[in-house]
Amino acid sequence: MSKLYGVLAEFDSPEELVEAVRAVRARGFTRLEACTPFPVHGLDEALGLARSPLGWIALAAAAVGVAAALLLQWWTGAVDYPLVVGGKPFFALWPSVPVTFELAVLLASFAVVIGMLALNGLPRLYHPLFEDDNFRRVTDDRFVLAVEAADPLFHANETPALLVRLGALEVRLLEEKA
Amino acid sequence: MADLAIREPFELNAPLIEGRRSYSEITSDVARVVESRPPRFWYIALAVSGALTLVFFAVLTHLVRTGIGIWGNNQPVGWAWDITNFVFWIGIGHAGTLISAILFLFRQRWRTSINRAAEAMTIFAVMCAGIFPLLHTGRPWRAYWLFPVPNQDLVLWQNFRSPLMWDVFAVSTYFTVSLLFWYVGMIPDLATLRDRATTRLRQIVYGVLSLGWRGSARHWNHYEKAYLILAGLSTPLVLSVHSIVSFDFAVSILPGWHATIFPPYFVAGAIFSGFAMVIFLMIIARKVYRLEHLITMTHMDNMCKILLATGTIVGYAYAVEFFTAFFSGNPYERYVFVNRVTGPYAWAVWTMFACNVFAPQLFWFKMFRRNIAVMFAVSIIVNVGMWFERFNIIVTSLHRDFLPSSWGHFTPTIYDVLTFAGSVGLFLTLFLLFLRFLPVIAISEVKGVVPSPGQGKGGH
Amino acid sequence: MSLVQISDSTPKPLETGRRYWRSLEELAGTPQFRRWVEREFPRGASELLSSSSRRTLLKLMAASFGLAGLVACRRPQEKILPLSKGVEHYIPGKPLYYATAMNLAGSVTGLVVEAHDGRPTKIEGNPRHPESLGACSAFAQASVLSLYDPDRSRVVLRQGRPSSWEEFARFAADHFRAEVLGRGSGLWLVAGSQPSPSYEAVRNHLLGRFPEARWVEFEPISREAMRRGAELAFDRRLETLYDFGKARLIVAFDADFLGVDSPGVRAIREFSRGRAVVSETDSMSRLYVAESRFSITGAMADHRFRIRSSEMANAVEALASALGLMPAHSGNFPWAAAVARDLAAHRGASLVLAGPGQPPEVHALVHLINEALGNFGHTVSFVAAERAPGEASFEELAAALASGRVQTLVVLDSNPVFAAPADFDFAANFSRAATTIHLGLEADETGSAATWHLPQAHYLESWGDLRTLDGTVSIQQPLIYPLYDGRTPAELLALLSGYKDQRAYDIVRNYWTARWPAQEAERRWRRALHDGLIEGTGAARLVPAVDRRRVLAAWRPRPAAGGIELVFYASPSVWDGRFANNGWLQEAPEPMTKLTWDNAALISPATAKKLGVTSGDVVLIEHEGRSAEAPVWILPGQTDDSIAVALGYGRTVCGRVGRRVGHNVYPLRTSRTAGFAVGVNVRPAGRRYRLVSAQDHHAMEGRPLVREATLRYWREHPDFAQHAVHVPELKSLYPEHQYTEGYQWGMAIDLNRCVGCNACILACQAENNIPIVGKREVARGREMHWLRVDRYFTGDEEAPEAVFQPVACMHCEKAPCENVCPVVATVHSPEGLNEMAYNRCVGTRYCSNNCPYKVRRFNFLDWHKGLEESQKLVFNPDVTVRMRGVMEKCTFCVQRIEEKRIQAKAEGRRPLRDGEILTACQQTCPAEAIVFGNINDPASRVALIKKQNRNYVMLEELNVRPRTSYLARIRNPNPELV
Amino acid sequence: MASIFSKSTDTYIRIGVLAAALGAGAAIALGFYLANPQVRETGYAPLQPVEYSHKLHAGDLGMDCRYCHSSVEQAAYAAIPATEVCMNCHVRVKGDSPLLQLVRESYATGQPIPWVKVHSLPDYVYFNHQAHVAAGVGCVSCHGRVDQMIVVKQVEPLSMAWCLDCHRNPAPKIRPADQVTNMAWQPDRDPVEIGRQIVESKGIAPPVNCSGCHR
Repeated sequence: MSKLYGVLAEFDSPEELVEAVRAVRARGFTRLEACTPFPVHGLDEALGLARSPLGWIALAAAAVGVAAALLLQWWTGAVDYPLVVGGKPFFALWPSVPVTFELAVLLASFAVVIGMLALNGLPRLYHPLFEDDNFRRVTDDRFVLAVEAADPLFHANETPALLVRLGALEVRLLEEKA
Repeated sequence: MADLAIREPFELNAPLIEGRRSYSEITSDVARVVESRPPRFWYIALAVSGALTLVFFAVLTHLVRTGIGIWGNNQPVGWAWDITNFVFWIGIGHAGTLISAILFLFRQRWRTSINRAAEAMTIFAVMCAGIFPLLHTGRPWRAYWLFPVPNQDLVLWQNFRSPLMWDVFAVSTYFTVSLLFWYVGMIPDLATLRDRATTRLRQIVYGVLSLGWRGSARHWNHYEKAYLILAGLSTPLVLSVHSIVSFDFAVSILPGWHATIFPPYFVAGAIFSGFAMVIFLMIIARKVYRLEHLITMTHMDNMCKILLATGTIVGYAYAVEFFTAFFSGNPYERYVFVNRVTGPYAWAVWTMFACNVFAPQLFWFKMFRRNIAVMFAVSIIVNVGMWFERFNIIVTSLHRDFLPSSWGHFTPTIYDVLTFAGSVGLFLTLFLLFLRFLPVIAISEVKGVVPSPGQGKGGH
Repeated sequence: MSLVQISDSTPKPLETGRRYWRSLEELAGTPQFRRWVEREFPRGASELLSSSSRRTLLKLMAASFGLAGLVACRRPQEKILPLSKGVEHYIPGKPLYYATAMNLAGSVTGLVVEAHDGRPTKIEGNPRHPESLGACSAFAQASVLSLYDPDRSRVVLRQGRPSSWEEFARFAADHFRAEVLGRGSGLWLVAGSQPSPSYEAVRNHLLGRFPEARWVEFEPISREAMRRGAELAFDRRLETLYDFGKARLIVAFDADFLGVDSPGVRAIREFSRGRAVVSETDSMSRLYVAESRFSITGAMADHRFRIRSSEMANAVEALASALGLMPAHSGNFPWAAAVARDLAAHRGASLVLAGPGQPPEVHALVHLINEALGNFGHTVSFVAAERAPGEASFEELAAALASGRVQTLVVLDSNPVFAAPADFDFAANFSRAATTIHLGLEADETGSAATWHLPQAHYLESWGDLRTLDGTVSIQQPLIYPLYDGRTPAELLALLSGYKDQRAYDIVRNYWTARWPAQEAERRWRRALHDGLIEGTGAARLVPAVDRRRVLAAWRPRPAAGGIELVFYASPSVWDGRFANNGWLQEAPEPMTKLTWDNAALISPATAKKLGVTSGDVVLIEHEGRSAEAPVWILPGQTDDSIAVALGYGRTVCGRVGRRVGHNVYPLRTSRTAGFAVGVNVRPAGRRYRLVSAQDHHAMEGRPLVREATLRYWREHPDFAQHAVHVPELKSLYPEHQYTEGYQWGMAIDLNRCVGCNACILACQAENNIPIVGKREVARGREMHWLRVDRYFTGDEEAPEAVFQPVACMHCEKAPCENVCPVVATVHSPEGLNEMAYNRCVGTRYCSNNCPYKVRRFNFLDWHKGLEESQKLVFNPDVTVRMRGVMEKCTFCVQRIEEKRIQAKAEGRRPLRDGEILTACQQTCPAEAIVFGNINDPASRVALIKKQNRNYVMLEELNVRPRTSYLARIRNPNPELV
Repeated sequence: MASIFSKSTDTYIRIGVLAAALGAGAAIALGFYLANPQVRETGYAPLQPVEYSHKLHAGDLGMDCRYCHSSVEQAAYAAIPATEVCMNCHVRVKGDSPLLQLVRESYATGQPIPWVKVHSLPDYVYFNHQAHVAAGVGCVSCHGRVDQMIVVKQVEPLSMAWCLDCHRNPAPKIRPADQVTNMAWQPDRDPVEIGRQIVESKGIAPPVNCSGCHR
């Protein structure tokens, strides 16, 4: 038993895809998915995607890194087992800079990568779109716009027709396995 | 088609990708490398480098069982080839991240054809490098004491004033971040390989590795942000790593080591050697896999220019080193530099000058920047020279320091040689495996810099 | 080192009046010992595999529970072997100290030996003993290693086949009878010089039984020429004694009296006291040295004249005539007049001496000079030297051997087959004697050629007594029961002669108690044992008159002989070859050349040029048809056309350490050329040989490391030492760590007193379990000595001056090594010690790289691999034995500091006294050049010394604040000659 | 053709990842537990060649530790007594007990009794009984209630961390000199207070630097 996922429209250039997206959204469609082989600039505005919050995540992680590093160096050197090393202070800022910096970068990097995957809901090995045989070309040279059946304005006949009018090379309805 | 060419500040009017290539052509050009049976050359190379790798691990086993004494290290030359190799490999490991990160930030689009391979090279070089600081210790089975893990018996911690501790953090951070950067960059291409895969196995492997990437705009949105931030983080990181490596020397009180110009000097040297290695590997890769149209003369030409620039900076650093030594009026400092050019290791210093300062000067001339044979030769010469630079800094400074009574001499043993040769083997082995199984060129990025079939709408 | 374990396994005393340990003898046999040894050095897994320990494992599992138990099984089971019966004075783990004495070629030093649980581990000088005054030589320090040498002979050999003392006793009883030997006309005995009353008594008893037997004293390096000289001058056999302390002016002709020409340490101590200066107003002695070989005495000289040994007689003659004792001389010695004037100005406080290598008439002339200068009774005195009844010369023995008149030849503690003068071809004739009996520490060249070889007891295993030149007698008491069933020479003679006492202990004890009133005997005996010398001994000092006529009559002027001369000298490492198997000594760098594991033909740069050779070229040296090869080493300061070669190397029948080390030049040394041979023929052999020097570079490169000045300059610039280098105002980025509380340890080394004798190096090696690495590793620069003595040449290459500088860890307050250690394995103690925690070290070697003094030593390989059990017994249990892969260095003998601190705590937490803690190097230093103490106590010796204006810090400009400082060297040249 | 992975794959993957994470955490925790000296070192109680009971001698008979371990106040080691010491009593007491066979043999032949070492420190550690007894550290602090042990057992980890606890804060382990060998010391006042007073009066300052114990 399978239900309808939506309609797929293939384009062969990024420009046409962007145009189509603009047009479809102008008609009030919201549940759209646009897939491209490389980042297409202008597409996110066309889809009205928000700016990615990754920057803030990285900043927070870096701050944690700095704090952790300084705490580690101060506590181990000056509190837990203070040892006189070359007559130097048990803790001083300058010699602590390198480790602090490195730890900040390390944590920030992890945060960014993990954050990116999380925001993208990856890893997700299964997706209805993968059911479509030709969808594979989206990582090669095809630019795909999918309008989900869940969209209130979706219509099994109208929508494909609309997409064809918008210059899609090919338009298919996509069934989703239950 | 000049009007379609992406105009670069670097190389003024030459298309980055030769001939008009459609997206699918680019895809198959790169994917072909992974999908088709490798050429005979690949098998021969792998056999050789694999053998060297086995030698490497054999020697390291002998080393751990018998002791550092199997090398030529002594008093006063406590560090010799071991740390020379470490700095050498770390240096190599700089071009990758530099190309991916710094050139990315500077919008140097020509990087797209070479950054993937360069990043791979970085990671493998850092792996080779990392082995040395661990195994140059007298008791490697205690090397875990170098990491701040709670120790219930001794309740002792580390000495964070020691540049060696800084190294531990810098190198491990650098390795991890480079790995992440590399992998993140590969996700879309892995998806491409997944989608082109014909066998079930490949489908599953690349499928899992690509984490279910489907190129949705939402993906790209976060992805590009992440990539940008990683580039932003890697840029200071790559500069910090070799600066910190240089602290190993600069922070000591040894004449010939205790120098404030070391950080920039080391970083320049690292980029220098890194690019030399990239050129070396790219020349082989593009030839073997016929990627000349993707890795074009323009790329090679640009890298030669970087080689020329960094090589000249390095030469300048040498000069400054000598100048400061004499200007300082410090007799010990002065002696070290007189000893470098006239002492028992003078031959090594002159080799270094010849290889690092003079050889790259050829690239003032376009004819040489476009001559594969010359590039190939120079890239090798430069790597030899950079190895000697580290050798000179380490050994010639150590072998004659403050008290003439304890001056000594270093002579390598067969094990020193085998250890180094072995590490080269490991490096090449890893790189060959990379060529075989992973997308050697950033497919999606290249597509971003070729003209779109959507005519007239003027790129993106 | 878990050898401390043995503490609980001390064996029971011997049932004699005096109790002492016999631990090894007792334990070695027992299975417990073997098992203990295995536990001691566990073979890892094998621990669990052996069925016995698997049972242990089960027991443990029963006894313990859960994980704890399981894990605990991995612990190798250690056994504790307590005594069966207690021993007086003995507390397990507490070292005991015994006074004894050591004899080296007739020169006797009183010692105090530290024993840990029955194992002698460390030798110190006996402060009460006139020849030691608390110090002792490198030879004495290293002798403890020879005790445990596994290559020592362990069994009686008959014709090279294992035999037993019982069998030999039967043979002796049968052989040493009047019926067999008659009046002993065919019986000859050769012995190394052993000045020992009780031994002589036994000897005389033997010679009494066999009146026609002949006694020969043989020492390859002996004072015989000096005795002959005295005979010539006084017509009596006398020993000459010098008092260097009283001498304000010393003229030495080829006399290395600070080095191998007086193997004791008194000369150095007295001389260095004469050199001691506190302030520039003090006066110090002056030393003139005329010599061919550049010796450490020459290095201490204020004026050094390079004169070939063969022309030394002319030099002495020139001095004599300058003093008006002889007709005016023609020879060219421009300095003679000035030196003569200087001497005349120091009547009674000067000292002229010649080396044992110089012929008798030179010594006679020197006596004449000293008498004329009124030195007799002040700096020079004499004691009678008796001959043994029926004493014969070695020459006579050789002749008798050659003519087959020797039936039975007994060799005691001597190796004539190796060292006999070449012109006697002794080795060839040795077997002509029907019966040859050899008693020695090793089955050496002589032992292996003899019919009987008998293992000798090491002096640390022996009862006996020893007499110094001045007649003071020490009791020699054993520290340990003979490891390999050795006997002393006295015991052997007693066995051969049927002396009333057969055991060394009875021989010596009865000899002395018989001389004391019965009721006094026990007390005086115990007193003698305790003090290390017998009160009331000491020969009368004689001041005879020189027979001037005889001396001058015997004198014949020598035309300056042309050609190249060859000078023989005792090796400061192996002496005459007897220490060849002692690794510590073999690896100790020769003071002037810094060569280790070798001897070499030392020649001057000019001579090298002339011969067209360079260091490492092998030359063939020929003289009177005899020849030997030796590698050349160019030593600046050598006299031109004079080659000096150390004796004692190139042993062929020797232990694993010393076999075929260096080159044997005895084949060139005849009875007439014992000191030097003139007109030798030298030519390159066309081969090269790897010589290894512990110091590759010999110039200071104009760096102010060793600072020196003439006495006059010092008086003009009292603070020259501090101003040798400009130290800018130094500011620290950080608040500086203050070392103001409690004890703050520091050291001062007086370069004006150090004579570079190596005693400190060996003392440090013995105290701190420092391994040897062998020639190959030294060549790679991996020697392990914590304390080294740097030797620099200054001035012109042909006639340089040399200075010595002992260098060990400086314990910098701002130690550069500490900052760079990633694992805090080297840090600072509150008392200013630069600590090295071996067990934390991972071995990055960064600390060594960053040490400006390069005093850190790294265990590149497992230097202790394959040590035999007996060799492990020499370890000092108070110091960790370092494993492969860790860094080590001087600790200021922290184990000694802690020992005294704990003692002070136990004694009601009293403060430590100044001078209570002595570092090993300081304690043994014959020159008293090293002072250690609490610099925080303004009254301490070290603090006072550091206030002197000669005090300076090496590499002060680095601002690392070393705790060790140096006192600048002062030379006192004769204004007339500069 | 259909998607490479079925819908359920993602669920499996998520579960797998979670499980791996938990597993790793558990492994690390276990590792730390096993590496803990308290766990690793204590409880060692080997059988001895002679079934000597400290409970009987030190506990029931109330003998002072120093009667046998006589060197504890003068030396680094609290030495195992010589056979002689056992025989002082056992010539009369239980002179013919089969349990004492080995002891009598040892006394007769002079061969040592091979006792098994219980409290064993690494070779590079220099613990000194004399110093600790002089300072007033009770035997019980390190050896536990030996007077209640039939077979002696190691009760403390004897690890560096454990040593440092006391060296940094000696007062709780310091007692009057005459109570050092008293296993069951129960002062009427707060023992820590007593300890603090002794620490002050004696000026006890245990070393926490390396060479205090490593030489």
